[in-house]
Amino acid sequence: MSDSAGITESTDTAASTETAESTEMNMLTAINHTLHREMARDDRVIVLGEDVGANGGVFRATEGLYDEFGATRVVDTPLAEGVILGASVGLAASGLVPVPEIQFLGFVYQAFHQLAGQVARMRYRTRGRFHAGITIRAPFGGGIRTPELHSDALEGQLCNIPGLKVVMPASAADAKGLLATAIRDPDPVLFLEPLRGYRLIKGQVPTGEHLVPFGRAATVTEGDDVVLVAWSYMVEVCRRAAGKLSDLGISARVLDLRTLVPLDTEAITSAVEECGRAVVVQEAPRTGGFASDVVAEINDRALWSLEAPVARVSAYDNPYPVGLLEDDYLPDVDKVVEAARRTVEAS
Amino acid sequence: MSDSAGITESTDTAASTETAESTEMNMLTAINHTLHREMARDDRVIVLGEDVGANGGVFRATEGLYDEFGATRVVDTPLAEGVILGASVGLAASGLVPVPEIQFLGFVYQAFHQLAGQVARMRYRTRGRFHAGITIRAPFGGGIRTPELHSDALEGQLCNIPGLKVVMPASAADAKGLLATAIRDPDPVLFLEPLRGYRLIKGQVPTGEHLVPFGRAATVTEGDDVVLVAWSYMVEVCRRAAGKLSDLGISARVLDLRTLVPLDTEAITSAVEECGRAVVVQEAPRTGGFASDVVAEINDRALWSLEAPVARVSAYDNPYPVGLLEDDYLPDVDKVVEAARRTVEAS
Amino acid sequence: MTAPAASDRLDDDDLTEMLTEMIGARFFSNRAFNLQRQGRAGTNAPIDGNEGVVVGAARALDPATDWVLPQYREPPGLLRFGEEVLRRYFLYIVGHPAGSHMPEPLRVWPPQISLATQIPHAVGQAWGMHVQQQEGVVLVFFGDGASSEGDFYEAGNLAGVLGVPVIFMCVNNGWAISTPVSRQTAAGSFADKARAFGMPGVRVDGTDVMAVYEATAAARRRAADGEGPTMIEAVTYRLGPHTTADDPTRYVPPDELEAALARDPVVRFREELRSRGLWDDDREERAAAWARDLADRTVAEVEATPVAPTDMFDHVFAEPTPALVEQRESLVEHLARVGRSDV
Amino acid sequence: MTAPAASDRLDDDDLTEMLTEMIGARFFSNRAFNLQRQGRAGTNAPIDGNEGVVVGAARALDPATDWVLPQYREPPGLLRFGEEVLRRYFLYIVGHPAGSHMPEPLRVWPPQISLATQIPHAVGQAWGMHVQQQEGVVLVFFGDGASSEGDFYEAGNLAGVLGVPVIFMCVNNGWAISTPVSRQTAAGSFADKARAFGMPGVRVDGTDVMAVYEATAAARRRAADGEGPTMIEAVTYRLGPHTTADDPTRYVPPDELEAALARDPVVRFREELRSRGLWDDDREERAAAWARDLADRTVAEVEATPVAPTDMFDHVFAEPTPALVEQRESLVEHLARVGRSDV
Ligand SMILES: Cc1ncc(C[n+]2csc(CCOP(=O)(O)OP(=O)(O)O)c2C)c(N)n1
Ligand SMILES: Cc1ncc(C[n+]2csc(CCOP(=O)(O)OP(=O)(O)O)c2C)c(N)n1
Ligand SMILES: [Mg+2]
Ligand SMILES: [Mg+2]
Repeated sequence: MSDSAGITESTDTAASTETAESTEMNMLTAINHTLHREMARDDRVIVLGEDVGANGGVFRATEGLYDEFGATRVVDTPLAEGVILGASVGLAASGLVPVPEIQFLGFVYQAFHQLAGQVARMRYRTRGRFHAGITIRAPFGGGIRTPELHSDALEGQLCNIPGLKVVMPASAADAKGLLATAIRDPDPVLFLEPLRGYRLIKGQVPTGEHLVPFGRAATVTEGDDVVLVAWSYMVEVCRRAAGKLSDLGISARVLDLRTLVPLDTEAITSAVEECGRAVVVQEAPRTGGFASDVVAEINDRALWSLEAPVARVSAYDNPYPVGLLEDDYLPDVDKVVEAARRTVEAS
Repeated sequence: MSDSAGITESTDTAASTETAESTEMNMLTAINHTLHREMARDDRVIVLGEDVGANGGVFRATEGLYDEFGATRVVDTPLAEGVILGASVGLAASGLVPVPEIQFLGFVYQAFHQLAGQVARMRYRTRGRFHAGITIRAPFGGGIRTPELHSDALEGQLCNIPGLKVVMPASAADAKGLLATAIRDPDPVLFLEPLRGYRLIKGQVPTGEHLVPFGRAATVTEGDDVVLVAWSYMVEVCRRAAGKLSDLGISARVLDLRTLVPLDTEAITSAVEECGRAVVVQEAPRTGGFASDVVAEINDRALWSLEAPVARVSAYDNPYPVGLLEDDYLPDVDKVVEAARRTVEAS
Repeated sequence: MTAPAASDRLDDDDLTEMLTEMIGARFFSNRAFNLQRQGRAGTNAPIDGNEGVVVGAARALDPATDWVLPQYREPPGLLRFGEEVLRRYFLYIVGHPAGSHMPEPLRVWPPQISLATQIPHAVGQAWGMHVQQQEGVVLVFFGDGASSEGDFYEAGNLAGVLGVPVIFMCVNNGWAISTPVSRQTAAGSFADKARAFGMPGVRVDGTDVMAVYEATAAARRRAADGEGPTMIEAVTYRLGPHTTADDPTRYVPPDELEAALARDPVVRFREELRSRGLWDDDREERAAAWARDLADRTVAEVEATPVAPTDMFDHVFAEPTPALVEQRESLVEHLARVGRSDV
Repeated sequence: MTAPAASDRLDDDDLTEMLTEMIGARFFSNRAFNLQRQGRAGTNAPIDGNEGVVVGAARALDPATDWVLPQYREPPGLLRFGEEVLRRYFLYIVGHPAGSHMPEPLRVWPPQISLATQIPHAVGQAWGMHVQQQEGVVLVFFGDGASSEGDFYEAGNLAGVLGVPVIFMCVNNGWAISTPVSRQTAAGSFADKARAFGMPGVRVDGTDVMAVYEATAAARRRAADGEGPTMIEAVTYRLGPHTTADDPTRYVPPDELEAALARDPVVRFREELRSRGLWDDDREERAAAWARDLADRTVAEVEATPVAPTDMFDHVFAEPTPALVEQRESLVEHLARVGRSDV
């Protein structure tokens, strides 16, 4: 993990940032800091979930909230994801702003009926009367030898659920800016946190008010031979791949989608128009993964700009494997470099 | 619905069919007939679910099974989808062949943790010791004014779950041949039945042994200007669209994918190579829908054959709407014709 | 915070209003059934047999402070919360998107199709009201069938832990479509299930509207006094088909149904009020006329309520995403092309 | 079908074997913990405090006919079902895909990470055994925390309705990670929850291995005699961290832990057997040596068990789909390219 040092944040022109003051944080600290700020800012915000209280969350993302805001606003629930999300619908109806945590994204399956059938469509069903302004935080993602269902990247499934916003930050500053936007957003947001990035991804984070709007991709690395499209931890993989590609004389642009719903199709389109070649990198299985949607959007909007088929680098179509196999299962720098090289060499 | 009369079945060369004898059935009858046959053939087969017994299922798909095979093999369960699928895992482990029914596909959300986390990965997790040879039948699909969550097309989400096969017949004969294959398949299969087709889709069905293999698409209508790729009830929509397109002088081929996992990429590729233009039609919302995967496969395998971007005709990215709106929400013949026309006219 | 003393005892007006509501509930539900048969409405679930449970429970609540979460069979019995409930009911069954829009100040949630999912919502809402010290309690209806879903148990358990002001009203009408209670659970009663949550469980005759009222009023008092949740099992019998799409003769034993019809909650309460001298043919006539007029007026209004196809794009999010804007445009264009630009 | 009479009474050999299993369980679990600390294994959950529950329950079962579904904390205590359990346990914690492959004839399911999902499996298996008239019963372990999941209730309710031969073993060790039982449920006890399913619920001291044995043997008798399911709550206390990743000092009250340590199930049972003259230092030494040797041998073997990267494509389906075949090829090609063609 030594090559992770000094990951720098892209400057985000779209963000609304109070002051230039910033400090270095890792992604976990940025999330914790933002939860503190948002709870202090709006006393309707309530954090609930398994072990979020005295324990501060199993990764310490909610550390200190219990001491600062008390047992009424930081609530350890019984171990039942369905009712964590289901009760959040009711809490929102009562006027509160719930920020439930699902301890690991894989356990949102236990709550899919509430997520997809209820949370996502309360506004639609009730024409706004009982909208569910809920931010669901959940860590996911591989590479750190977690037990089963702790790592699975489910965004492909989540993006097919109308009514949900799906937010997947790749930098510490974005983790802050997007989480603050999510909590203030009146709609349900899935805020997915890459486990591998919690401590590994570091960067300067504005200390004051900092909001990053949804639906605006960020260019992390400039380049014009090929664009590497990614989100969440895969942005970091692509950033490193771009470094290696540059040694091979290939200038790779890295585009961080940041939010999948809403999707910044304009940024994708213009990157493809400018580079003519694209690689989409996802941590999820290939079939049904969101990378297919990115390819389909490119097909719709920039097909004639393509000088080669868009390459997808994905995990494979097997269930997330156990620890000894996961490094080979996941997209990594080598796989991305190879896909980009082939794409550039293809006619 | 008058233009539905006389829907004919494509002849399926890949199918293994005992004799040439056949009789006309609608899709519902074909399913019921197949359940009878498979239960008679293998006494390990057990049907379970809500109202599948004396009531014969809310659509009568399980009609007569209770009388013929008794309360031990045709079991009305309590109203709990999670344990219907969860218990099926255990039933399979004990040596039985469970064929659970989820009354409407939208309620598989209540069982997603069992479906995606357990059923789909029992074989993988246990290296075959406790594989879950389960066929999950569930109706879905719009156009018949059902209440909420009865119509939603969720295949995009399901195909992103490694370890599941996803089968979506579009004809009465295939309903028989694919269901028989599913029940005999040692892996978990989602067998999704289009509500609108239950009575509307009719055709000659072989009365004897009839098995249709997974992973083989069928050409429903020949044509070479454009290929309309679809599955389940959308095949019927495309068939009608092909008729209208032929009036416009456009020769449209209709390709019925039949099973999404496994996917017949060869059939897609050669159809695109031969037609040069493609429209993918799905009943699901656009974002995250399986149509994106078809586009991505075309990108991978036949990009240089394309004379126009692949068009997607989908439902929209809103939750499935109420009755007065659903006809405008769903892809229909006009929308498919228009998409195909534009695709053919595009340069 | 204590419950208004006034509602502890029912006066004669309450009683006649309740019977009127029960008569109305059955009438409205029957109208919905007929509309479906005429092709003017979608699948719907008749209330027959549940009138006493719904009207009795509603009478014990304060429409100004308390909330109700129905399953799907109760709405025509909830007019105590406002006649607007009826308009929404008919909008709902004709398939109009406004049917699930319960406008302010109605403290009634829309029907819930995904069984038992409303129970966690009720607990969450009661929890939120509790921590914000809002007055009022929450009552949630669910069926004997719905009680088998994990959501019921997860919500009951959470309500017990938090001690929030919620009333679980389990409407045991003997059936979940074709599944009888004996196949639904081996528990001695649904009220027994409250033991699993550490909350009191009471069983009441659901064909006796007054008994339902009493039990609900007691539970409301407990909740409002900060003593936490209660579960009530109201035992009644489904007197009609499950829905317009169901054929109960396939599975309901005729003798069982006959016995239940002899305990029809509407008939029972009518006889009770007649015997108390509070009801007569004239009253009956007036109640029927009221229900008919209201139904006629409401259905006419509802059937004249337009809806544009593009309505489907509204309220997905507070602000539509670019994808939705594009898709809306493509639908508008499509409609114009097929000559429906008027809509 | 009745339970073998022999197992109704434990003889002296049973007792010393049980203590040996308990000592071994703690030792193996501790070894796994250390392997994690040395970077040789993944996250794992120490058994400390649960030994009496696991060993007592296992002793009441017949490994030739009965099945066990663990949660994740029990495996090192299940050697009565075969030493192979230990090999799988270590394979599992080092992240080898064979760790969840419990080979024939082991009647033990692999660990379950998705809490409570194994309970429906147990009910389904018992159901299937019942209808096929297979001998034997099914016992499923789950924690106090897991009992809050819908799966527990849905499965309990179904088991009650079907009357199948399953034993629900709720291991109440006071905690679900940092959440104490008082925040998990307001029910009087977990055994009380059996009322919701119409099945008997019994509460037993889980630090007393003999009490657990007795309760399980009684439940097994009921199940085997066709009298249906039983729920047992075994009350113990988690004596260590939740897992290798947990810091219990953040939330466990020290006095509570101290009191629990005074009732350590291993210590209690050792003292009991010493007082009966069945245990002494020599026995202790031999038990420790057995455990150490077995652990050393097994870990060495496990760490020498190879796994190819392409193994990940096996067992997704009985036959791989074309997509998996393609993807496997692409991985093989990739490995060759990066110079790992040897694997
Ligand atoms: C989660 C879910 N599963 C299945 C259904 C289909 N369904 C609709 S009503 C019903 C029976 C409900 O019975 P009960 O809860 O007793 O209510 P009742 O109809 O008797 O009022 C079923 C199975 C559903 N709507 N939701
Ligand atoms: C469905 C699900 N939700 C959350 C988790 C995360 N998690 C793992 S163990 C645990 C606590 C389990 O407590 P309990 O059931 O009492 O078992 P114990 O650890 O005490 O043996 C939690 C919350 C999980 N594994 N599965
Ligand atoms: Mg009922
Ligand atoms: Mg515990």
